Amino acid sequence: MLSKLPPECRIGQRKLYYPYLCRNSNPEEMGQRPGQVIELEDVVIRFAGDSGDGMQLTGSLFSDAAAQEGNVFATFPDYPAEIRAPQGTVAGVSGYQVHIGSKPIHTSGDLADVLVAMNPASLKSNLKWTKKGGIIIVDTDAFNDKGFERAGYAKDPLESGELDGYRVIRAPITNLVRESVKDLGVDHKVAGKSRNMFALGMLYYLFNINMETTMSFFEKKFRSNPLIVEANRRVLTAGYDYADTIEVISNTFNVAPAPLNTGTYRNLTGNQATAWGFMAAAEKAGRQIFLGSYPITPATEILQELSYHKQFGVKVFQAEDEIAGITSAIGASYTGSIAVTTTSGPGLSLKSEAIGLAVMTELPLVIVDVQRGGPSTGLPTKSEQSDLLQALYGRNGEAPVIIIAAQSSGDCFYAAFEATKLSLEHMTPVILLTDGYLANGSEMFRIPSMKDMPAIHPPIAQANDPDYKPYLRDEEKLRRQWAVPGTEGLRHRVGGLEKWDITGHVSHDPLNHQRMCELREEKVNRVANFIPKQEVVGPEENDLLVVSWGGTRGVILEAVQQMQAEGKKVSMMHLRHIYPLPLNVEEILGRYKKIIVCELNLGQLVKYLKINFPQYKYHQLNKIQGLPFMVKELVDACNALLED
Amino acid sequence: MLSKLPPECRIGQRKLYYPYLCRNSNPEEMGQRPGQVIELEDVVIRFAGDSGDGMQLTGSLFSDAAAQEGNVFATFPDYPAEIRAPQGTVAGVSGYQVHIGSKPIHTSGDLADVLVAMNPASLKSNLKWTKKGGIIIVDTDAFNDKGFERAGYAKDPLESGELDGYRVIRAPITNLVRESVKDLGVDHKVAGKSRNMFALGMLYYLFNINMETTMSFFEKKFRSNPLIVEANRRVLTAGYDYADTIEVISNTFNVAPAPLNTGTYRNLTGNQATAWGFMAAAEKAGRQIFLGSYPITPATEILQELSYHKQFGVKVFQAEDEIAGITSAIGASYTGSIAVTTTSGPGLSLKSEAIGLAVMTELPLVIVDVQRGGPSTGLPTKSEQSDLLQALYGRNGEAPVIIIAAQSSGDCFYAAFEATKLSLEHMTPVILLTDGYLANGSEMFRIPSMKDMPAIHPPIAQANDPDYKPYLRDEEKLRRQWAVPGTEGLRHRVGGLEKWDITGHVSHDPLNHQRMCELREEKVNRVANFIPKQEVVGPEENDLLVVSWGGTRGVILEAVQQMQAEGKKVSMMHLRHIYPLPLNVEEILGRYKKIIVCELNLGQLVKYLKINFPQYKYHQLNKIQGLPFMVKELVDACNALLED
Amino acid sequence: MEGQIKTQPVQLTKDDFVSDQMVKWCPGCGDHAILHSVEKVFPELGIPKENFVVVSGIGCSSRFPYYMNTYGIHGIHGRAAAIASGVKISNPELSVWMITGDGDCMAIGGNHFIHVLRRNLDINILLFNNKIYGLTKGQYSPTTPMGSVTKTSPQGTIEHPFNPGELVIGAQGTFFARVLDTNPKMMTDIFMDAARHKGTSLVEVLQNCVIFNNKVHDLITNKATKDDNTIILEEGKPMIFGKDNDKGIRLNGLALEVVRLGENGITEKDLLVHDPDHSDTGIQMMIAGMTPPAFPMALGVIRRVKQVTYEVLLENQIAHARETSPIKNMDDLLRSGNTWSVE
Amino acid sequence: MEGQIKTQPVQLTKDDFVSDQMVKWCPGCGDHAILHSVEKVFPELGIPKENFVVVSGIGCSSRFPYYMNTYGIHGIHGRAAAIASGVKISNPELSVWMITGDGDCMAIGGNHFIHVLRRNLDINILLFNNKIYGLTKGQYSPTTPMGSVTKTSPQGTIEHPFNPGELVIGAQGTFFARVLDTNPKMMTDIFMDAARHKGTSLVEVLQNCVIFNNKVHDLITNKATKDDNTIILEEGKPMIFGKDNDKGIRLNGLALEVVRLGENGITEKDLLVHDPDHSDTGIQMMIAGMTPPAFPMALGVIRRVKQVTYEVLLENQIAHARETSPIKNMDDLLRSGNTWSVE
Ligand SMILES: Cc1ncc(C[n+]2csc(CCOP(=O)(O)OP(=O)(O)O)c2C)c(N)n1
Ligand SMILES: Cc1ncc(C[n+]2csc(CCOP(=O)(O)OP(=O)(O)O)c2C)c(N)n1
Ligand code: SF4
Ligand code: SF4
Ligand SMILES: [Mg+2]
Ligand SMILES: [Mg+2]
Repeated sequence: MLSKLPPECRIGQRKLYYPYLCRNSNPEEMGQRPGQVIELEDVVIRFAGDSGDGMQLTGSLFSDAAAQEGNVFATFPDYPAEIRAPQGTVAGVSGYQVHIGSKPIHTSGDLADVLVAMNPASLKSNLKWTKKGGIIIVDTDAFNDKGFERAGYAKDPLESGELDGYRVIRAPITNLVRESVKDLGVDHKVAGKSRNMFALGMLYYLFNINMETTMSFFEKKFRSNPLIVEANRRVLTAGYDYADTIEVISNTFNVAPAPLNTGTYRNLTGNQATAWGFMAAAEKAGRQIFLGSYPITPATEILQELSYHKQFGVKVFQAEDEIAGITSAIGASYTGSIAVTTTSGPGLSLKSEAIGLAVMTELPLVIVDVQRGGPSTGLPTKSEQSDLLQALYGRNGEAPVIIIAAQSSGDCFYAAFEATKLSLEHMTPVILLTDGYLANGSEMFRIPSMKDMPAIHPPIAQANDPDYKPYLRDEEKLRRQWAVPGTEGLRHRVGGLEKWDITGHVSHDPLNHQRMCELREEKVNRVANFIPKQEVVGPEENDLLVVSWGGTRGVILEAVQQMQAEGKKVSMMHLRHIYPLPLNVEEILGRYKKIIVCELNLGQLVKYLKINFPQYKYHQLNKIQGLPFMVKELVDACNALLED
Repeated sequence: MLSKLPPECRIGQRKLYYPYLCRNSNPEEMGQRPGQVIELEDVVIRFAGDSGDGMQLTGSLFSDAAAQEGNVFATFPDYPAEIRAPQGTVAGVSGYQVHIGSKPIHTSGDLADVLVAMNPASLKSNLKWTKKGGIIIVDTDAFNDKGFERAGYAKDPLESGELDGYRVIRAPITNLVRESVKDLGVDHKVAGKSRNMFALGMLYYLFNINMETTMSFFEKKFRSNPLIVEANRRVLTAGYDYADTIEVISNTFNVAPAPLNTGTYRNLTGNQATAWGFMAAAEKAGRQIFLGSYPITPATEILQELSYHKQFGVKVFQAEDEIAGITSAIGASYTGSIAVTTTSGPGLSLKSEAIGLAVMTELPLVIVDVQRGGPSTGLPTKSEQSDLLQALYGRNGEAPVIIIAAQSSGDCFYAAFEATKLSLEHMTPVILLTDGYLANGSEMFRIPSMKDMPAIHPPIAQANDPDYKPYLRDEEKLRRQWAVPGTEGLRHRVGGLEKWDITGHVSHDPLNHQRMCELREEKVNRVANFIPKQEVVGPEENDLLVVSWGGTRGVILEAVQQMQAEGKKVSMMHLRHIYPLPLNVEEILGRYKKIIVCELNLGQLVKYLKINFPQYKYHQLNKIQGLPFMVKELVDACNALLED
Repeated sequence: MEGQIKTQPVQLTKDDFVSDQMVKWCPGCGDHAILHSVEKVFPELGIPKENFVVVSGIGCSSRFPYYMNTYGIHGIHGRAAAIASGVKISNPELSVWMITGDGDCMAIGGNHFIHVLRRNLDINILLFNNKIYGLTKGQYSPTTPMGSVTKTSPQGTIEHPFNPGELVIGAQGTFFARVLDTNPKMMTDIFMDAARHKGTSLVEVLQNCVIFNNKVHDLITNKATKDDNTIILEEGKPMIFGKDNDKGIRLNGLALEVVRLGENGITEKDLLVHDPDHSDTGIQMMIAGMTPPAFPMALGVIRRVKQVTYEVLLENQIAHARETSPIKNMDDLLRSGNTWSVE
Repeated sequence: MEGQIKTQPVQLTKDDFVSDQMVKWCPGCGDHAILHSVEKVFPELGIPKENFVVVSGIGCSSRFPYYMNTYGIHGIHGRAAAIASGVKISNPELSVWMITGDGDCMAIGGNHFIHVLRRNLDINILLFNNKIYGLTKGQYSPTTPMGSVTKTSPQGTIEHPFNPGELVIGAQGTFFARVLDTNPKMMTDIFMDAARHKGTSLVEVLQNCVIFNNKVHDLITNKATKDDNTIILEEGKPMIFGKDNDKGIRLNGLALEVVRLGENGITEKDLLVHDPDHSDTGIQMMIAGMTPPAFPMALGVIRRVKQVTYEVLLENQIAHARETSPIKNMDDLLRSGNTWSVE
């Protein structure tokens, strides 16, 4: 019953006191409630409705509210490929999954404990993502013949028996919403649009979550229209009360607050975190950001986010295509900006020629690839670890660049920061790989203090330096200096033709070419001296090492921890630095009897590992379905290997 | 003295009888000649002069003439990066190397036995490519102060002692040319332009080569201007006579006719051979060629060559850029043409997104990449094995395509033919890798008869086939059918979004995506059943296996044969089919104590071999200087390993 | 002549072209109306149904080929014009239709767009101009009016937009017309005109994106304002417009001017007479550039000039080469020029 | 104003801009003369020498940056306009010059070209139009006259070429001028005009490639024919030309016409008066399109209209955001909106 207490009485993890609508704080009010409150460690809720039903908003309001209760969370939206396919069809269903927990969680969850299905099509396309025995909340008003037909149901699924084994909560939501706002005089459309809030209210009741956060969201969001605020409040409350009244479920649930490190937290999607990471790096480096980019799913939000921050002097150039995006960034980099370009797989393909130019000119540049399902246009709204090999090798000639792969939505912030730092300090392009899952997903993000972020020192050449030579390198990092137009005494030309060592003039000299190819490679290799050592989760020697990279860390960690808890001899090595690899990776690999590499592709990291460490044998788990791994899949694969 | 006899008396390898200017057929005329004729197995001649001096032409006339003598040959031009840099400067030097032999030769040779240097700059930049002790022919009229200054010589190299150890033949060519044509009334410019023919005449004397081929070239080329024909004849003869007279070299040389397979031969550059290979495939398949291409060095000549053959219905679309080149080809492929696009490294980068579209639509398409020095614009006129990894992995998502690498200039014909055949018969894009060295180089090409070339049977769908389904596959090759617009009853749509198996509709289904990714890969893997088994030169088991791919075959073969002749336990495996690899490669690799992979890059094939066969240890020889291997470098590397 | 679309009497109906795929555009999207118009036009052209190819790039609009039961390619973003060029050159007998959006065509695809126009391949291009990137959810496009607030321009765009008509004319285009998604009759008429034009015909359809740019064309589509803000061009007719047909366009010196009939003695005779076939670009450029509220937006065929098409010239060259070349097959070619034999 | 090139009194000479690299163009190539003119213009602009950036793509012409002692980028093929945009946006105080060829700019680079024009960044573009791909040795380009025999068109090209001036105007360009590589005085004058124009200025230099397209501009450059085939435009002056200054251009109905002064009573008054600042595009479009022998080729500034530049608008938005946003640094941002604390 913990969450029923006024917040200030709860365990010491909350800062805010919620004055409004602490309606559950009076135990008396709960006198009629039949059931007990079941404590859960974590719960997965999936909101599903028509594209226009606002499921994304509903989901994120839920996770915000749960966070205020002290829960940790991770979320993932599941957009349809179409903007708004015909209403009521399966093609038009939009989903949003929220995982909340009382202990650290790392993914938005495998299957849902609770499915909210606003119409038959949502049920149809989401039932497979719902646990057998789970709760399904449906708006019965939408379960009519028209709805069945559009969804492709031959008969009413609520009656056909196919939901046997689930706990179905039927609510005539559409009508109840209309009822609840009828005396406000709002029109049908507004009422229809707040159906989701009714469902949300039901969930708040079901999970004993305080409604204050959501209420104050209404106030802010609809500031200019008090009527809408009131309508939403009423609908939310009506949902809550309805759930309280109907007694369909004999109990409610509580997810206890999680023991979190102290600090201030916020919700951040991966794309937002990426954008913010760049801005943090810019502040630390004291240089302006230039983003040259062209919209593409699922990377667009980075571009959008950065365009909202002109107060930091961020310059966003929405280019005519991906090539203009990256080449304008190269121009900006030459001119002294922190140059960034963002895209997804097909766009990375288009940028590949220009990445070579950045390699040859040895200018800093961060290329973000938010990976999605390929090949070609592929599955644009789905996630995949599709571009590791392209990032490594997708260019003409020998064109090495640093590669970093973010490992969670929140880590996108740190990965973008580090990518920028390495790029500036080593004078080389960096490819930052994230993916659609990280990008659209969100999680609790512990806010760092900028003073704790590392300093960034690009090698800016000084005006009139008599010793300045465009391609003269320092001994430690082999980087050249950055001489910015406008600086007196440093005029020089760069370009894509091979450069003479030191002078930077054009050179066709054979031995110079070999030397420069080797220098460019060695410069990137030496970055290994400036990145953290690789860490392992679990024992340093063991029967099985699970190897992974990028966005799959959360689920793999959950699976490994689950196996470890079961006493399985499993450790985990998750790679965040891809090229160069941390210096100790080779040695780590040698300490395990078996190695399994788990990837959401047909086996790209495993190829790279074979190139680097052919002495080891690698087992593989590859899934390429536009979906994340499920814990069970991972556990099954590992167990099979352990028993082998 | 063999070549001094009238051709019809010579060993039975010539078809033609040369009536004209058999001036050497009378032994009396040679009475005064002091020295003897030294028989050589092979000889390497390097012509070097200003970009405007016509060295390319001179070299190819020489090789044609030698071929008529029954020699085998291989040539390689060495263009400057600039069209015509300032006269007399090193930047403006253009070279052409010819290797002729009396036994099979496979390269244009390492160092030159004879250097023709038309001016000081040519000497300066080419001396390093000339064998110590070799012959150097110079036009002393061009060795003046102005010439030295432009070439950057502080003093006259002919006097400075730096040519000690070379056999220098000084000829006041400019003046002698003027003399020889003065009574013809041709102007200075024409005279200046035929200086190269004087040098050529000298070489014909030196190597006892009949001048007829060249004389009849004059007649054809300058048909409309008899004066020019006569001037060139005179100059050529003057050069011949001059060499005959000066007695600087106490002997002449002869390279005996080579024992060739019977047949008709011609000279073909690699780019020409590539173009012809496509046309041959088109004839066999009975379909028109569509080439969509954008000019780029060193691939442009394929585009040029194909645009000259409209009599075969070849459709050449010179596109606005590389992307339009390939996407127009995809449109043409959908429409039933044999679709080709040609480019070099930077252009392949630009095409990478569209290659994915061809993979997804499962349409036939041949992409030719004539590799050049990278990264970025790099060394555009130099050769490099720069793009193997890009060809394999340079695309978003899992996008497998067949990869074939031509192994000699003449093999470009067969490789283009085979690429087309596999592409059409397996309904998949193919990347054909050649390189600048093959492309510009030429060699004797034994003309095949079209009736001996294999048939090509693309899986054309039949009109009104009731069973037609866009993505239905056959069992053997897993290819889908090719339904061409204009055919009744087969209307269907293709595109870059993931396809439903069989129907080809758009699909976001998770399991279908995995299945389709696997099917596309398996389709390409099965091509291994339709390519020849890998061959090995030398013993089937041995101490050392030299592994190579693409354009380096010739020189590596020479090196290996030389070592084998010396009794070294060396075999050679040259890969022409890169993806899929022939089925027996793995087994072959296992039969050698040591393996060395020789590449003109920093190690791309070796990465690929580690991915495929991590069980073996690979030594490496990597050269990345815009230059081919030299036999000596290879032999040294192998010997070091053998002795290790 | 070689290299041209073959027509023949065929009896087709709209149903011959309706595909079995679910149309997934948003309810209310202007694309639906355009689709209906195209479905009406195809059966009227006298072209066998298997000779249509519909090509597109990527965008909401570019889903179009899936909704037409023809041969079709849903390409990659921006490349439809190049793909369509390959189709048309490959087989000039096909009727090739390209569907594209303002982003697909004028952002990433700008280069292929201007080149297909200057080459004048006989391709019909329908440009769905909703002045926004629909599929990626609402970023400004190269045709978005300056100052517009969109997802990527919180303070308003700072880019001067393209006017598709002006760009077409500047790129040597031979046919340009403009229609509204709200006027089905005019769409079908103009699509027919486009189909008949031998050369690249570009029809700009001002299309409403209800979700991300609703009412961007409101001034020229809503009943109250449209008549005063549009002018429907008719060949050979004076340029009159307005609710009461009382306004006209005339050339005053070097600039266009809106005048009121009857005022200051102005009569129909003073007005410009529309001539889409005029080979000079000047006036057509100005007509294409007319923008409300200062001028009415010109609708209908603005430019349509005759010029030989690329594919006809190419087929001619091929025919000529076939006739004149002594080389008839590969065996001939291989043995042509300098060869030598070993026996 | 923010976002603009800063000038200050600086004493520079040609020598300040001559680089130490060997100029490697062919002897006789028109590029040499253009280089000399640019070397003369830079010191005259009152801009500190370290504030020049010269950007190019790939092609013979694109080697230009190596021959100027300034900051410079020799980019990749076709992308100079995008690179230059990045430079200019990054630091609007720089004087940015882009050098490009007809292939670099209008073939592979066509898209960036039309976009930089419509955005109106203050960049000076010199387009070296030799109507051929020089560096790749003689294939036709998008400006090669139809029917030309080149390395890739043995039977003559079948593509209708772009007219750069028309494309510039169609793409919303604000400045277009045309000069000959044979007229150094006019080059320097016009380059100065281009530099002074705030916005994207495009100068088409008709340049001779002696090796692969020699004399393509012969009619308008050789002494015997040039006066009758060119007209030098002067602002505010009637359009007169011809060896004997006896011919002129007038507007006849909707088309231009060449007239002879004195014939049929025609006087200077009947002629068009050149007005590059006229905001309407029609006449400028027709002037840009004039082609010998029917018309003289127009030289000089054809269009020059004032319009705010992209970088000025951007700097204004940034200044406004800095002033008005309550968020002053990353710590503020990180703590903005919904947050919660654990203590
Ligand atoms: C190479 C590539 N870049 C970017 C995208 C993302 N993208 C898809 S459609 C689109 C723009 C669509 O706008 P428009 O062409 O106007 O079509 P609409 O959706 O408005 O009909 C973009 C940017 C992509 N699919 N591929
Ligand atoms: C991506 C790419 N494609 C093609 C080329 C080859 N290329 C270099 S310059 C050039 C055309 C040059 O023509 P133009 O721009 O007119 O310059 P010019 O040499 O005539 O001055 C081409 C096709 C290249 N370098 N890179
Ligand atoms: S997002 Fe806009 S353009 Fe796309 S389908 Fe919906 S309404 Fe139409
Ligand atoms: S090839 Fe032509 S354009 Fe290039 S440098 Fe030579 S003359 Fe100039
Ligand atoms: Mg649009
Ligand atoms: Mg050119």
